[in-house]
Amino acid sequence: MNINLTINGKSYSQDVEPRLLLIHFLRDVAGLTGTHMGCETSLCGACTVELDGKAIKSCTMFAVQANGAEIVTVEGLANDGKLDPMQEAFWNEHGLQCGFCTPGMIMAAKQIIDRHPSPTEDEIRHGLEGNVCRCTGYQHIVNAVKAAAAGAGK
Amino acid sequence: MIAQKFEYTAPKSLDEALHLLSSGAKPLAGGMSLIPMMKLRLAVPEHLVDLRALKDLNYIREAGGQLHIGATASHYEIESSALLRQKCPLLTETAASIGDVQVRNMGTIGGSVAHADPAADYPAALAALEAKFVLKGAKAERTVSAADFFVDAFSTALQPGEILREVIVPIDDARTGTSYKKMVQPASGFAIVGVAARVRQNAGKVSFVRLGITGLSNHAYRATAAEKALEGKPATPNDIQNAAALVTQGVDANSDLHASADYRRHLAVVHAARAIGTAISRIA
Amino acid sequence: MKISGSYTLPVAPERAYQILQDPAILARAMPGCESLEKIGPDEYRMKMKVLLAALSGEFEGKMRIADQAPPTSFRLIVEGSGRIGFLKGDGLLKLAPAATVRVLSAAPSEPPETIVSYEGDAQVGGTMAAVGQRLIDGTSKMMIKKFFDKLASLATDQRDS
Amino acid sequence: MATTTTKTETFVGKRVRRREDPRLITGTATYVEDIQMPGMHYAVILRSPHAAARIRSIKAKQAEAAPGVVCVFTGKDTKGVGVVPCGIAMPDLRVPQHNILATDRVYFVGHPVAVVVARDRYLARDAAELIEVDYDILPAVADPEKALTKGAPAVHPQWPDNIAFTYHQDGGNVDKVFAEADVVVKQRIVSQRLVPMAMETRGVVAEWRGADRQLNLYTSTQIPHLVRTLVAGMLGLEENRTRVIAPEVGGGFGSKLNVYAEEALMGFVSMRIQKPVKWIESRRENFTCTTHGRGHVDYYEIAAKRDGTILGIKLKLIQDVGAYHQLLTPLIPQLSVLMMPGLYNTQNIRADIVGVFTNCVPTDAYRGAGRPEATHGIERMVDILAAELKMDPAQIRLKNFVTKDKFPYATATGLMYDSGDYAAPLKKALDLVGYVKLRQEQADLRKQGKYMGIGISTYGEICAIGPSPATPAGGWESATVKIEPSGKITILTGACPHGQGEETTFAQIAADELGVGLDDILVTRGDTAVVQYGIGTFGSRATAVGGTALYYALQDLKAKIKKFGAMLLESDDVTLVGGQVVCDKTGKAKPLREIAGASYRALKLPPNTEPGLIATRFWEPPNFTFPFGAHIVVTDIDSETGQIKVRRYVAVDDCGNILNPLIVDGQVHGGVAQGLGQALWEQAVYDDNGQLITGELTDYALPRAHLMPWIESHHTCTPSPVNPLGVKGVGEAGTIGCSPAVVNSAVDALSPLGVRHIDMPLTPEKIWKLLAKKN
Repeated sequence: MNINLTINGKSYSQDVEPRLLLIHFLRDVAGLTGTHMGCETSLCGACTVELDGKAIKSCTMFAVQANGAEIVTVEGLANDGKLDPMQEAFWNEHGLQCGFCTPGMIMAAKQIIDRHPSPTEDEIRHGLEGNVCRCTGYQHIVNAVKAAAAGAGK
Repeated sequence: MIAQKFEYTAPKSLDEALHLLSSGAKPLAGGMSLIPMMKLRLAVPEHLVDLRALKDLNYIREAGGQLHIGATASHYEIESSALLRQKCPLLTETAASIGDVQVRNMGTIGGSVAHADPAADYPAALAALEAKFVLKGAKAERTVSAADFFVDAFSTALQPGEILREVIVPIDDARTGTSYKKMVQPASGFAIVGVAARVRQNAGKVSFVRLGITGLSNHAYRATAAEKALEGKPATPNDIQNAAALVTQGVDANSDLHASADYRRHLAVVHAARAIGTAISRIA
Repeated sequence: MKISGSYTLPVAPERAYQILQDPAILARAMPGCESLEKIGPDEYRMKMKVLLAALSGEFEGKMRIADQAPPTSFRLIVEGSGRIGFLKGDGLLKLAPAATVRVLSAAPSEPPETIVSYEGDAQVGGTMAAVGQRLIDGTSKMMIKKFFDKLASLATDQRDS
Repeated sequence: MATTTTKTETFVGKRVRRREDPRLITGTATYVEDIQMPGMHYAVILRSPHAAARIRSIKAKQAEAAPGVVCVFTGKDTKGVGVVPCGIAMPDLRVPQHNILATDRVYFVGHPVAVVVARDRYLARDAAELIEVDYDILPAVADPEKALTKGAPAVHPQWPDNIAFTYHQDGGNVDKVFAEADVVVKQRIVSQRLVPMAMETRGVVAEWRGADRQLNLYTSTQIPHLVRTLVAGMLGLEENRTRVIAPEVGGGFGSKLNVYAEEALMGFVSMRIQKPVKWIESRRENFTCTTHGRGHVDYYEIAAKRDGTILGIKLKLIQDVGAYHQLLTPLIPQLSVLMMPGLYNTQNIRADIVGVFTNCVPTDAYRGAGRPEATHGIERMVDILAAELKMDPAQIRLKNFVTKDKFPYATATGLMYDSGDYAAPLKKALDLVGYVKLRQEQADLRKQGKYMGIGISTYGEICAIGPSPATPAGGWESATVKIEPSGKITILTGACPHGQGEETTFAQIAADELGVGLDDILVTRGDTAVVQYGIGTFGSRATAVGGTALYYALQDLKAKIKKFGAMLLESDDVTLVGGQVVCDKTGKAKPLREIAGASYRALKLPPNTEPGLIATRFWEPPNFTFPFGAHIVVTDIDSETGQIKVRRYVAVDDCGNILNPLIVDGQVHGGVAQGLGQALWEQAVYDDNGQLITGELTDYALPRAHLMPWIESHHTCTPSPVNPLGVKGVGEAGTIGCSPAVVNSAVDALSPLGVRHIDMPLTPEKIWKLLAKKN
């Protein structure tokens, strides 16, 4: 089935079989390997991308369902070399260690400050409920989201 | 992590969808329950009809003194709906407790209700709201009450080929206090138990109470014995405790790794008392 | 996993015992049973297609009846495996005429009933066991209830026809 | 523009943001699954759904004929490949033959039976379902204590008693002190089996280049060089023609400190099909066939005087081994015995380990690896003893600590604690948490029937593995430093960091030693064709041992740089400072860039000096290091549901000198999170038939952002004399200190009910049952 979707501003038109997962479209068809898969029961969040402005799990969606959608992945955040404020905040606050959950974590973090411009710590932590990190214990990630929110506030 | 092959159709109209469903295709909405089962090959549907393609199934509006919610309204749309926050806060509070941000962005009320997972959150609220479900088949449309809709684990009143088109809930004005209290299963986020309460008071006495329970048994149910025990009472802590103690009466509680049947029953009583107390505290 | 419970069948114990061992009736009572073919004394090859919401699993296996003590008890051993996992059940079924229980309440000429109490152990493996933990107790109770409900209706049809 | 910035700013000790992050926050890092190669094939492994069974037959015809399928291999085909190695030698250690694919029997759910190779991952998955395996199901045993009972099913028929190994250690005169003791307390303590759950599951890409008889093996591992040596041996390849590359590794925590069947299997497949092949472990596979952690049942006895003086400790340790030994399985419980006395000054110990086979996936190292279990045991026992003697848990610890003046301190288990001031972190933690005020609040709350707990844990750990005689494959670490002709610096470390930040901390060390900027330095690791032989990253060793190898290599280079500088400045009195060699007399200076160019151009050379600026060191540590610290946890218990809320978490860790406080904070937070996971949520549960019923994230509860307390992380600093950096290592401190503090806190909260011990995880239902017993 032919589908058309825009990823990080670039449009793709591709014939795919219905069972192809969106994450496999991103990784294998579009070659954007920044989005990672960490489980099979949609509970780890490493595969989070933005679809039409909403943070969704790209491992729990078939590419055909995304036909006509506007997708942003971690590779689409920086523009011409300048990092997105959330990327910069993760870097400054040591919000990552092994980096495997980081792309999904950053996309979920951006959704938090989209919906809560100056989030409380509780709002940040509940916004990250769907994203597992095994290395950081989340504390520096919370600091990063706070810093990004404060930075965006300037 | 790879599903079996299947056919996919994004229908242009509800009729086209219903036609396909009547010949054996299965509905796909948010996919939050179905797709993980397909990836594990626990579910192997041959043909999926994507109801999210039908934009006209996604609405939240007030009409005829009631609130109408289209089947493909997402949990987030419900959670963040100004109309519902004002006129059906129980539903928005329940929606906000489902899964996580990503699941709430995609999961739909129609999908969740039709899937009827014994530990899903919505059924408790919809039972307490005495919601009506509009079921549409290729030929006819009928309305079923929440009590009749939830039959057993993953079993509802839906007939093959029928879809849930709309959920109708009453308007709760400020005189009705509502609350949803849930004991969260720490791994999957499902409800070990979930209790939804709606309460009104008149001259210091409870004039109206509805209690919906999920997670305890195979399907959500109204705790009518507990409701009767509280009606007409001043709702002292003792009254609330006595009523809450009846929410598990005659119910065969399930047990699993995360909670034995006894503990689940205990949790149902605790969360019922808490839901009633909070609901009363929210009565304007 | 322990399984236990009881169910009242609207027939006398002898009849209940007979129905509970009649492959034709069992095939129709077991939810999703597609075929029950006798392959030996009290041993049947079984094909089942379990349908539960979106979940669907084909199972192939055996069912065996043992330790028969008509009309009071027998053991039912079920083994099935399929794509989504395997299950093994080993249960002891005891039948007691309900009438003896009711004799004290002196209800006149009640139709005879049998209380079937079952107790046993079920093992589940494969994908179902790994990710379905929270659903096994609830769904197995539902399947057993469906089995007995269908059995009860088949039993009454038999009696009335 | 290739210039070497000369300045005197220093980096060691500063919160420098990491140099690894740019590729990770832009999603441009390459993990194994991201590797793409022309002609790539995909492997899907069919695994046993049964915990114990004989394989009567495997029918693969249908699968072989399926679309896209190139071939299917089973145990018959891989007979020629060597067994999965166990690196531990012990008297009468029973090592079952661990073939890379099952041959006649399967021993645990997830045991690999066949591998399907296809051109497309989806088609490989479809074909795997077409393989029919006829299993003759056998009785299984999953509980180690049940496996030891008479008549329990034999996991391996040749050893009906299911005993894998035994280990005994005696120190001092245990019988005497136990006989004379005023009080002896006993307790059975479980450190339950855990799933390490690294976010990146395992994965292998194998690329056989037949013409050169060379194998490139990309694998998510913590020990590339050891994998290379051992997998080359398994496949019968020359070690120098085998190249192992650990690309970006998405976390390991000990679960990738191993050599796995799939690493050799993919090599075998690529050699057979003469094409690259990729296998990526699913999460379900990660749960059932990547090593688990812990799995202890410990019977502790502690003898003491009335005044709380600890006289002796006895421990009977039952280790759940699983179906096979992986690389270090039998060593892990021995680490628990080595650390059995904890920080306490008793020389009388007796330990007996019984390693038990079960029909489960093997256990092996998992963050802390033996030391969390030891600390959990001793710290729980000290609390039980304190309760028995009605002593304050802080006081009984202060009374029994090895005192500051006794270092280096020889322990009864044969270790030499390097340096310590054990009272310091405890006193600091007591002060920070406001201990006295908390006890008062607790008393008030108890009057209102509320349950609040204060739990203390003072841990010590054996780290920075270590003197080679005490390790299975060498405990040294290597480092090479190259100054390129342009003056830029390349560091090749034998360690294999995968999140710990050594690309930053090593750059900090080199920048300070050579007086250059961080941007002048590149740290490389993980590729055995690029980096000299190394041991790897585990046991909190990379900075303490790998950093020291780097430090000494830098000293060699500095000496050579000064020689070239002296030659160019025509003066013998020179000093290297701020990235240049300065003549003491004239003040004239030569920047490193010029010196490097000269050393390679070699128009002139200092006496008996070779051209080039490169130094390699293999540093053998004279001893382990022994970090220590104190964690205090305040909990409130919901008496209606039994849920435990961690209200405060204070950690005071002493890991010696700290090179990067930002990175150390991250290690403490991550370690504490995994400690909380064990204490409150996580457990790998096998049912009686060996089915892993916590088989995915649906039932295996992990620490998540909204459940974590705020961690107040502080330090004391007792440098280690073992290495010139004074570093002790911190990677596992959080995990080791955390779980006993949490359980001590919960038991303290419930002590009015007479509760003496609760086994982890402290699920709400467990606590509810204790509360329900009261009324």
